[in-house]
Amino acid sequence: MDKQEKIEMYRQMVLIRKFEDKAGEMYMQGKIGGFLHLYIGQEAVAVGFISALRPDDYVIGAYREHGQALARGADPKRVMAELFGRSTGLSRGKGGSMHMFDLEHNFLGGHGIVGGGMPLAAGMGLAVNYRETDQVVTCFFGDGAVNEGAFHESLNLVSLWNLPVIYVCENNQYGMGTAVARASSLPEIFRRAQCYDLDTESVDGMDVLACRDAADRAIRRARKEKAPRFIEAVTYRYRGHSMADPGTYRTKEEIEEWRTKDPIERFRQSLEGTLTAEDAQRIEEEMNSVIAEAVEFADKSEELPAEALYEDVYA
Amino acid sequence: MDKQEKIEMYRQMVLIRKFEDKAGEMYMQGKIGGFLHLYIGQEAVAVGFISALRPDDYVIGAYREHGQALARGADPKRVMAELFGRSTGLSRGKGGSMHMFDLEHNFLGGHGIVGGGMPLAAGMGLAVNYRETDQVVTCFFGDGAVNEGAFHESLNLVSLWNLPVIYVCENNQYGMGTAVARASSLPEIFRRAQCYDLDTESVDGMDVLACRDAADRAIRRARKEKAPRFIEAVTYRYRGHSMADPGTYRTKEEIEEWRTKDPIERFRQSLEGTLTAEDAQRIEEEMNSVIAEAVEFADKSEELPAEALYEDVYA
Amino acid sequence: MAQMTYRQALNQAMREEMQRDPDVYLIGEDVGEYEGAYKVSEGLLQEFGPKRVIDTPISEEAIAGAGIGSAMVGLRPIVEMMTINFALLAMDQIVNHAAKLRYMSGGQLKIPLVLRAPQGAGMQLGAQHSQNLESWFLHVPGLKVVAPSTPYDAKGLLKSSIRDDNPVIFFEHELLYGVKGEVPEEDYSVPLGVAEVRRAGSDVTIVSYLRMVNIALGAAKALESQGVEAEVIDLRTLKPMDLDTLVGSLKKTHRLVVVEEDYKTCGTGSEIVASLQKEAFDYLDAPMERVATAEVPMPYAKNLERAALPSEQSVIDAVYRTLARETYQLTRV
Amino acid sequence: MAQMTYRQALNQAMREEMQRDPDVYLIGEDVGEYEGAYKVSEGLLQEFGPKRVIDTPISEEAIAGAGIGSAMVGLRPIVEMMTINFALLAMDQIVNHAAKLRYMSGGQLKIPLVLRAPQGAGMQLGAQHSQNLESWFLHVPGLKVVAPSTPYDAKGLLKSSIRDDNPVIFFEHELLYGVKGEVPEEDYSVPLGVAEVRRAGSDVTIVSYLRMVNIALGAAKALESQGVEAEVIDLRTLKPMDLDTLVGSLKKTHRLVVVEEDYKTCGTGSEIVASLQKEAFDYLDAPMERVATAEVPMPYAKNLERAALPSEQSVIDAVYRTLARETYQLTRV
Ligand SMILES: Cc1ncc(C[n+]2csc(CCOP(=O)(O)OP(=O)(O)O)c2C)c(N)n1
Ligand SMILES: Cc1ncc(C[n+]2csc(CCOP(=O)(O)OP(=O)(O)O)c2C)c(N)n1
Ligand SMILES: [Mg+2]
Ligand SMILES: [Mg+2]
Repeated sequence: MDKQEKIEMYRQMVLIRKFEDKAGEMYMQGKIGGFLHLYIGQEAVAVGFISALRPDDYVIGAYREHGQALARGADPKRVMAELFGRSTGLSRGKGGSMHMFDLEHNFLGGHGIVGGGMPLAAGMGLAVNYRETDQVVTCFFGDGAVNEGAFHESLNLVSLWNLPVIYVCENNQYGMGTAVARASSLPEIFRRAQCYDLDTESVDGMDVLACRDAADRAIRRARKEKAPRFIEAVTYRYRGHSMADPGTYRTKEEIEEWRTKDPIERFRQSLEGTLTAEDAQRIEEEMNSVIAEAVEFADKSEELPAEALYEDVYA
Repeated sequence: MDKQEKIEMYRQMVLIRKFEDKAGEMYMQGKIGGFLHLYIGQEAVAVGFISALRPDDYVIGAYREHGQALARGADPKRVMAELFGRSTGLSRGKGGSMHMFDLEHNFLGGHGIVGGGMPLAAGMGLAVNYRETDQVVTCFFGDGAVNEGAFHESLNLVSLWNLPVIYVCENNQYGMGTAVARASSLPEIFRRAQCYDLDTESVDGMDVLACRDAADRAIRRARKEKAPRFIEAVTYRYRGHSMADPGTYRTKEEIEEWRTKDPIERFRQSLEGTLTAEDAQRIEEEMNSVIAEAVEFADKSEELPAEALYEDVYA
Repeated sequence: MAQMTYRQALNQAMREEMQRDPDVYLIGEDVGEYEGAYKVSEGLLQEFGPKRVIDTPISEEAIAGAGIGSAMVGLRPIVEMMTINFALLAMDQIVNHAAKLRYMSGGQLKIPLVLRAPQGAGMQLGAQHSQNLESWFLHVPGLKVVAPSTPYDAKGLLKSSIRDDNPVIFFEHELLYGVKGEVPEEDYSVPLGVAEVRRAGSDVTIVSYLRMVNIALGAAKALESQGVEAEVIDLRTLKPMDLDTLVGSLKKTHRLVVVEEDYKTCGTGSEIVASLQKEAFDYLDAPMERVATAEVPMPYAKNLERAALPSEQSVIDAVYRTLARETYQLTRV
Repeated sequence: MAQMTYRQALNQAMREEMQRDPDVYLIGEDVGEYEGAYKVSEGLLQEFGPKRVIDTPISEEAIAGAGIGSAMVGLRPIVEMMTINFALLAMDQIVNHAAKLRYMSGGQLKIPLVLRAPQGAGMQLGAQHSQNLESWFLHVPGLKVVAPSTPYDAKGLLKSSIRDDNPVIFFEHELLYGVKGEVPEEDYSVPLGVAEVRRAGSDVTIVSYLRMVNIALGAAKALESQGVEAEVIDLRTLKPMDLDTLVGSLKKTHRLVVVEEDYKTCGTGSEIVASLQKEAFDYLDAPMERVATAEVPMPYAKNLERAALPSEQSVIDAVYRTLARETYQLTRV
């Protein structure tokens, strides 16, 4: 990876962080409705994994997917407009926070059912092999999804059929208020994938280069050898599960402890020499204006007219 | 285990074999309708595992469950009457081959949805712990069920909550026409259960004493320590999946090969000295008349009257 | 009588039934430590401990199945589905098992289970989190279906549901949890299968349940000011359905509007209308009207979501359609 | 025209569409080597190979999901559910994903998927294997629902379904597979959403679909000998529904009976009756009747199963109920 690429990754992480901060703010102001699940703290995972992909690869996420959409190249303006429920949003305002889709960038959602995207990813992997291309599919989901039947059926399929699917479990320690050890019979999540005869590993999800490295390896295997892989990225969400979560199930100390491993700060430090303080400052400012523009764009965009209610049901 | 107990186990295996042979015959004569899944070849599993239980333990099976019901003490007359769809049947003729229930013997079905009984068994285990008794739950299902989401969710639950449930997978090599290796990413079925932090093992399902031994060990752990266990019993069904199955997906040689390991014949040989040829002959004859009586009973029994259609919907 | 919210009423019902009967327990995602996604189980873990208030992994099929299995051997589970949308992952357990086990066992088993779930739209949660599926459950013999609109009924019906020996699907509404109403201090229950006339009237019958009862009442009030007296009936239980009360009302009003938040096609209203056109054919002076949610996956955008849902105006319009008919006929005569 | 079975017609439709379009493939349990639990996919593995005829583990949720996922990126899967009863394990994928993805993505995605499944009772398969769930799918915006009764329609509608860019739930009936009928040699398709009048008549309209069309036709024949001329309409597609044809018929007959193998409560018939009482209020001379399966989990015993299912006699009785009404009114006048 060259210097420029690293700086670009850093830029993306800052973008996501700032985007999510602003989204939280807009939610409090009532500009955004529904559930809002912020990605703050987990930026290294989306950026590390997605930066390793080609444009023709497929990416699919769950409902905490703004960061993934942005890392995949979705226009922050349209992501914000989606949150505002506007016609210019990624999904015309019909999807909202949980259902961002950007086909132009092969970003296939945005899914609100825990584990629901996993079989879909298997299907995309099947399509890749069907068409005999060397694309790969990267599928993100949380530690909670590991206990759904869909997880099990999907892992068995991709292994049995040698589908080029990389399953990335973002283990952020909680599924809503339930700590991993209270939900999973084996608290080391990657071990839950060790009975399907596929590659598994655990990676530091607060370290973007570690994620990128894991992604590179997984992608190589998947592209060339059609080998699926399950990767646990150990990470943390700084905020509540959603904006409504009082977060009483975890301590301030725990949160503070994780904050000391902040993925952006850590990456910045590791980039010293490559990324000067001025560079960092400049990126900060750039991103501030990108976000400001996004909010302005969203705010100025029209809502869909009422008739549009009936559009997009059938092709 | 004393001599008498072993002879009783032998008796049960012969009973099951003869019962199933007769059921197949009755099906061909049109006395039995619906699907009929025979247990022939697998007798050692039901008898080995169920003989180790106490009357107050719970047993639950799938749709290939006649053998389990009989091993649990269900009256062959009522099992046959159920197949004949008569009011005297275990389930008043409303269940049929796939839905035998015998609450008197804590035999809790008889379930036609592949994997469907597994969460129910977890619930029974939960009830046992709730009531603070030392009962155990034994749950039978096939190798095909291993790929259902229900398998995964159930194994996680029983392990996480330390429920006294013994899951017995009867790996008879096929789920309908699909060989295990074509359905399971790991063909050694017991390994599919090794990511839930519970005891797993594989046992020779054609050897009734091996099954019994595995059951004894599992039950001891479950009763005293509330430890669940997953046991693969490697076995074979001699007949087709159901009476409708042409069975073209496997060779005659394969079937013959397995027949040389016949669980009844093998057990009889191992009992030489304990079980004389005359004993065996006597059991044979006894069982013939038990079956004949069962058929007669079933045949003579009444159907439910049409009004009974509306009974048993609500309590 | 005490004033309390729908949420508190539900909480009390569970608490009192758990106090009364040691076999009653609560199981579901985040029902314990988190006290429920909608805080309906507040304080229950503290009072009853983890044996009787059970937090689960995110495993809807196994949660439902474990509840059913425990009911097969005599416990009386209250299964909370975080929302009904996730019950789609548990349909096999609910429909193929809970509803059928008694029958398939020839009456040997009973399944005294309550599956509680909030449903409905109105909070911009998008298509996967805003469904109403009550008609699916009405379609399944062996189940009962309950859908209270007030705190009083929420408590009284939940108690009856818990005491019932059959699997009961108990619908709650996300937008009702905070609604207040009077609830007696003393123990009471509301029987399953009995509708309630919320407002008497002679010109038209408006039938509804759950949150839509409030829309219906709002519409009735507006209509009153325009000289139209609407009778508003709250079904409370959807299965078994109290058709008698509806027929009785129709005999008086000769006109009927069903208001449901579910989709119209094969919805609860379809059954009501289809039944009544038979049971009350001679009393009908106009086609019955159904007001329901637009037949689209629920959009996120606030304006579209609002447009999709039944409103007081859409109920009023429907009432006028039933009346216009009379006007028309009167003119013709 | 060739005589062939419903099974063969379905097989031909798949074969021809797979020949025509390399993106069409078949996936399901035992569809390949075993050639389908009901042998509908006979010879397809041999002709198209394991890439396009895919045997799966018993994993309904992932089977449906994999089909949907492949459709999201442009393939055109035919997903065979061994029977509709097992689709209960895939409801989340079908309803929360296939039906909603286009809408949630603001129209970016299309899901050209056909989910084929036999349904119905009559073979003593018991409660978990004898269900009819079509009304559940009618209830879901974003899906289409097809239910052919003849080999001709089976082939023509399956072709249209495969070519359609939306998720189509395609119901087959276990007892129809062996039924023969005429099927043209040349390529043809039957458009979705168009009902067919199977028999003209002026006294009463009998509406049906799938296997019950044969029961309706049998009843119509018996009625003819008694001087009653029944018009029998085969819906063929349930969603979108061809109400126009039904209204047209009602204008002539003024009486209607729906015959469905599903349960009555919130069934397909409830929607038909509820819609028609509005669309054709003035043409109705009698309450519409619904003939459906007894509202019990399907029993195994042959005599009980037979008693539970609609029969020609139960259709005839319903027709007479609609006519008795006329008699009564005529007497009164
Ligand atoms: C099938 C299903 N069950 C429950 C929910 C409600 N729910 C939404 S998010 C969530 C927790 C998921 O946790 P995890 O998978 O760890 O993802 P995270 O939120 O931590 O990113 C739950 C229970 C849901 N959306 N879907
Ligand atoms: C959920 C579900 N899917 C499919 C079926 C149809 N089916 C019945 S038995 C069977 C094979 C099951 O194989 P296995 O679990 O190995 O049990 P075995 O028949 O060998 O005893 C299948 C696919 C079913 N009954 N339930
Ligand atoms: Mg998490
Ligand atoms: Mg098997």
